[in-house]
Amino acid sequence: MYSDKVIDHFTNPRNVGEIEDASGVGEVGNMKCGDIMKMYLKINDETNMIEDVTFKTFGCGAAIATSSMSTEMIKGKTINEALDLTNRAIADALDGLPPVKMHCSVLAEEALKAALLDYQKKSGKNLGLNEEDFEDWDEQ
Amino acid sequence: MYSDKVIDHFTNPRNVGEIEDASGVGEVGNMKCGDIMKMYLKINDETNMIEDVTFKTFGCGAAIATSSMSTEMIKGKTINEALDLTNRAIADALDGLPPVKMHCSVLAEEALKAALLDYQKKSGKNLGLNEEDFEDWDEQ
Amino acid sequence: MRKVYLDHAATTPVRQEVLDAMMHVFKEVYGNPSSIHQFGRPARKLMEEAREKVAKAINADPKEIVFTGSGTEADNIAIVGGARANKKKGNHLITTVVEHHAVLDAFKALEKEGFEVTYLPVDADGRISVDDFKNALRDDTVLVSIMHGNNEVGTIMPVEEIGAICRERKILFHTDAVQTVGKIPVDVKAINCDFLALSGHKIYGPKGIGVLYMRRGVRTQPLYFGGGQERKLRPGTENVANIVGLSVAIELAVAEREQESARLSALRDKLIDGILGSIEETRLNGPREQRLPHNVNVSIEYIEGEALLLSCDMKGIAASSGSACTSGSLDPSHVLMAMGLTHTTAHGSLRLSLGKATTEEDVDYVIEQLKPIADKLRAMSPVWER
Amino acid sequence: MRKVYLDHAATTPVRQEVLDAMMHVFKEVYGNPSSIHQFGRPARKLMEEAREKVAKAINADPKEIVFTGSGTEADNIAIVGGARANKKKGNHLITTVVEHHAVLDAFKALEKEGFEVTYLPVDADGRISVDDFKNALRDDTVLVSIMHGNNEVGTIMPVEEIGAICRERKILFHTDAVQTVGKIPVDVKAINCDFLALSGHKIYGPKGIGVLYMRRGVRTQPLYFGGGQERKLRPGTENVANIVGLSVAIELAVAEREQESARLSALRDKLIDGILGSIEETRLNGPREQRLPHNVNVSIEYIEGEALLLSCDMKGIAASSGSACTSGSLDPSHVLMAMGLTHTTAHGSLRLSLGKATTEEDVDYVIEQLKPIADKLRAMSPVWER
Ligand SMILES: Cc1ncc(COP(=O)(O)O)c(C=O)c1O
Ligand SMILES: Cc1ncc(COP(=O)(O)O)c(C=O)c1O
Ligand code: FES
Ligand code: FES
Repeated sequence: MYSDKVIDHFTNPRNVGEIEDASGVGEVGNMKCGDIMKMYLKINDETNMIEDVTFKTFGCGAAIATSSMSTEMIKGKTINEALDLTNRAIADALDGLPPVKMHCSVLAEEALKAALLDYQKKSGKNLGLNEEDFEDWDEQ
Repeated sequence: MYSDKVIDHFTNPRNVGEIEDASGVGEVGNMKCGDIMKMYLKINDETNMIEDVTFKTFGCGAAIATSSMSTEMIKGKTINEALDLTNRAIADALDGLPPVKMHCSVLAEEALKAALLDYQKKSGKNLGLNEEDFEDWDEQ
Repeated sequence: MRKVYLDHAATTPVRQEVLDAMMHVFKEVYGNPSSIHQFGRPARKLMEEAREKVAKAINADPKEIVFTGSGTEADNIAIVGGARANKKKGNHLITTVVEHHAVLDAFKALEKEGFEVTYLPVDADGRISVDDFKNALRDDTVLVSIMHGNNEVGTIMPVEEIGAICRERKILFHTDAVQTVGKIPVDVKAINCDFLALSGHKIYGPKGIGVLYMRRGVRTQPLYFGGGQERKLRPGTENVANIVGLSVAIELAVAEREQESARLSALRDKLIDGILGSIEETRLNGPREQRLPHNVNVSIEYIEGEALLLSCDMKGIAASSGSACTSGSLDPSHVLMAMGLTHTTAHGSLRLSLGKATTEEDVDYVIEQLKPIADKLRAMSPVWER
Repeated sequence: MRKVYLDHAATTPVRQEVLDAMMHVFKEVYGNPSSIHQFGRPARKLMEEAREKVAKAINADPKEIVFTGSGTEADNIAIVGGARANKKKGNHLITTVVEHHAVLDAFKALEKEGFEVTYLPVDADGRISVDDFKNALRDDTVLVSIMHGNNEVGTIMPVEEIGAICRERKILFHTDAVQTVGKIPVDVKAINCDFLALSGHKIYGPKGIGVLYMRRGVRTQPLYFGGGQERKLRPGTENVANIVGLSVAIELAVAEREQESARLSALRDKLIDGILGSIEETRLNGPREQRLPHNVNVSIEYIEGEALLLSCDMKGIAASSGSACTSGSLDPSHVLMAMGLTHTTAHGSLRLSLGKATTEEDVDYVIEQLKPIADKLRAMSPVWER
């Protein structure tokens, strides 16, 4: 059912945990299945570089693997690069997900955007993120 | 499905054939399945003894076996004894018939009664048989 | 005594390759295909491979294959489910008088629900006419079911022509290919059908498994309800062993078809000629041309079918008189009656259906044995005047 | 790595005795049971012997046994067929919220046809109350279906009491005994049921075969149509191999029941105590008493079920989270939700179902492995605050 990469990221998830003094924290719930993901970002205010990122996920194998993969994909990247990350790109990086599990990858994309929104609020920078977009997502 | 006795009478039917100068001939059709049985009786007018009996049957294994068995059961018997023969007795003598095949044994009883009716007509004796009864049977 | 099984149209033995594949499932892959663990995943995988094999065998897409519990079930989901699901589009259905009971009785049930059904007549060979079909079409015709090949008399129906007309008029077309797969080409695209029914046990696969082909985009309804298996059309834990068995059976049947059908056709013709040549007042039921390669059906006049069967059985010859399913019933075959046979002639019919194990010696043996059987029964028959 | 199959409630491997009996059918008795010749008669005979065995196992008469293609089918013929056939007598039906989908979805379909259905609630242990049932009864109640034992949480229902009330009021009573046969006594006379459903693959028999017990004189309707097999309730060529296989399976299951159930109950309790004792914030779903001997169902809070299953699978432990049939779906188990669990707790449920092959070492192994799995997943969980 799951690709070897999914199984690998599920079995050995990268970047699990919390960041005490995170620059931004995002928590999203997946309305479709009741699962929850929380993402912590440590951002260099000067360079806009994501220096550290961690996650915590209550969710299925696909949710955990996409959480793990997404942190790998944005670590060391700039905020702009992170904003371009889509759930499809995460799924592709995992060699795909079963169709019924595609929605799980949305969790990772959403958590990241929520964390960046939190950073936007805290830092006062304008990243072009909109609170309302998230409320919409929540009801998807 | 069939008892050994049915198979025996089907494989080696007794008294197959016609009697040229029969005292009575009965032919009945089984409305339920379209099968036909013809019975020939040779009756001693003095003693009322059935001296010979033969049959011809177009019908299933049960029809052939009951035809054969019924001729055995009445050969050498009196008309009165023959009148008492029921299809159930024939079936019993064959160690039973499958329920869906019970109606086939009626063919033998009917053919016998029809032959006796024919004898009643030809001989002028009153055996107490009624033409109308047979018409009823036909529609059973 | 020689044993000659000539009832392959009723059912076939399971071939060794199929049995081996099934044993593998029974022993090694016993998980529930819906389970996500290591016992369930291989079961799912085998099932999906089986689906691909079946799809390939009839030129379909794996997504168009639904595994059912029998050919009967496949026919019913197509016809009863198809008619109910498309009721809004129209109320008129068309089939033939010579269908298998799995089809006929489905239509009878739909009639009780208020559908109108036209039963197309057949000619003396058991074939419908395309003109009759065209005349039967109405604006509110929603579903047509015409069998590919007849199980009793082997008549092959003009399904490609019917299919093309239905497709053009956007009418659902189902065909029952239970008797034809592995015997003549069965290609859902060439037939232009929306549904097609198959059964495992007619092609040396197991009993209790069928296939419904369902063209992409076509709608039907389940007839019973439960888990989500087979897209909810056939709920219940999947019979993985039988699914795999059927897939092996159909793959082999299609691969061997051309050669085996040529062999069977030759034996069939020899058997027909042998019987007609040796027993007087005997007729062939069904056509000489466009006939399924494994089917012989003759009426030996003045003899009743069951007596004939029993007598054959005593000589080791297993045959059938009309459809196996109806042999418990007393009515003469509805197929033979529809072809215009008299009650008596229909009663005296004998179906000899050939198969993989049938040899030329078997055919010779049957020809040799049948004549004395006929003589003996005729000597007993009040309608035989000779 | 050790492999521990603890998903026996989803399906069981076919036991050797069953396989042997089936192989005999496949190899020697391949005729169609409806055929009257020497290949058909032994098949018919085996089938009727199988019917006797099944009847004996549940204290019924052979005439009351109908072979179906699955447990799902048996449930549907009883419920959908039973309700439709007795529609004239009334329009109200009663079942429970915790039935298997084969039952629940049948009732949903009947609702669409205009029947009114009362779904009885359950208590925290998953059990209905007889008082609730009595209150739900109406003058126009025609059919009641209450499962004998629950497949997810192992709750045994008070079916004898329900049965007695239904019998007195001449209401049809069906019970789904798919999970209970071979585990607790299943006696149709003691239960006072009119219908009862069984399935082969839960008792070390083959998949794709079920049994409908139907009390003499009770009326139902077929859901699909065709030949006259199984009194027209389940048309289609009979699956002789599976019928024989099921009969051997049920005979052995009933013979071994007492001893095996005692063994399983002890292992079950050890497993429950072991898990609850080693992992904090874990709850048992379903009752401690009146629980099926093979069922363990726990919720490990703050963990999601699929992640738990996958982790178990990586340690060789095959389990399930809710019903196997629903594991493709995303909704948490309807049974656990009905018992009052929160969405999150229901999501973290794990069903471990024991069987013939389960040993004490297996149980020890699971207890040992589960704690680190729970720790690891909780460490990853945003809802676990420790
Ligand atoms: C309680 C219950 N009823 C019905 C079924 C359906 O049985 P089957 O898979 O044979 O259709 C199952 C198992 O899947 C079950 O556990
Ligand atoms: C033409 C045809 N259709 C349908 C069926 C029914 O198939 P099954 O026995 O698998 O239900 C049969 C055979 O019995 C058949 O010959
Ligand atoms: S995140 Fe809920 S099913 Fe994957
Ligand atoms: S006489 Fe017609 S079936 Fe027996």
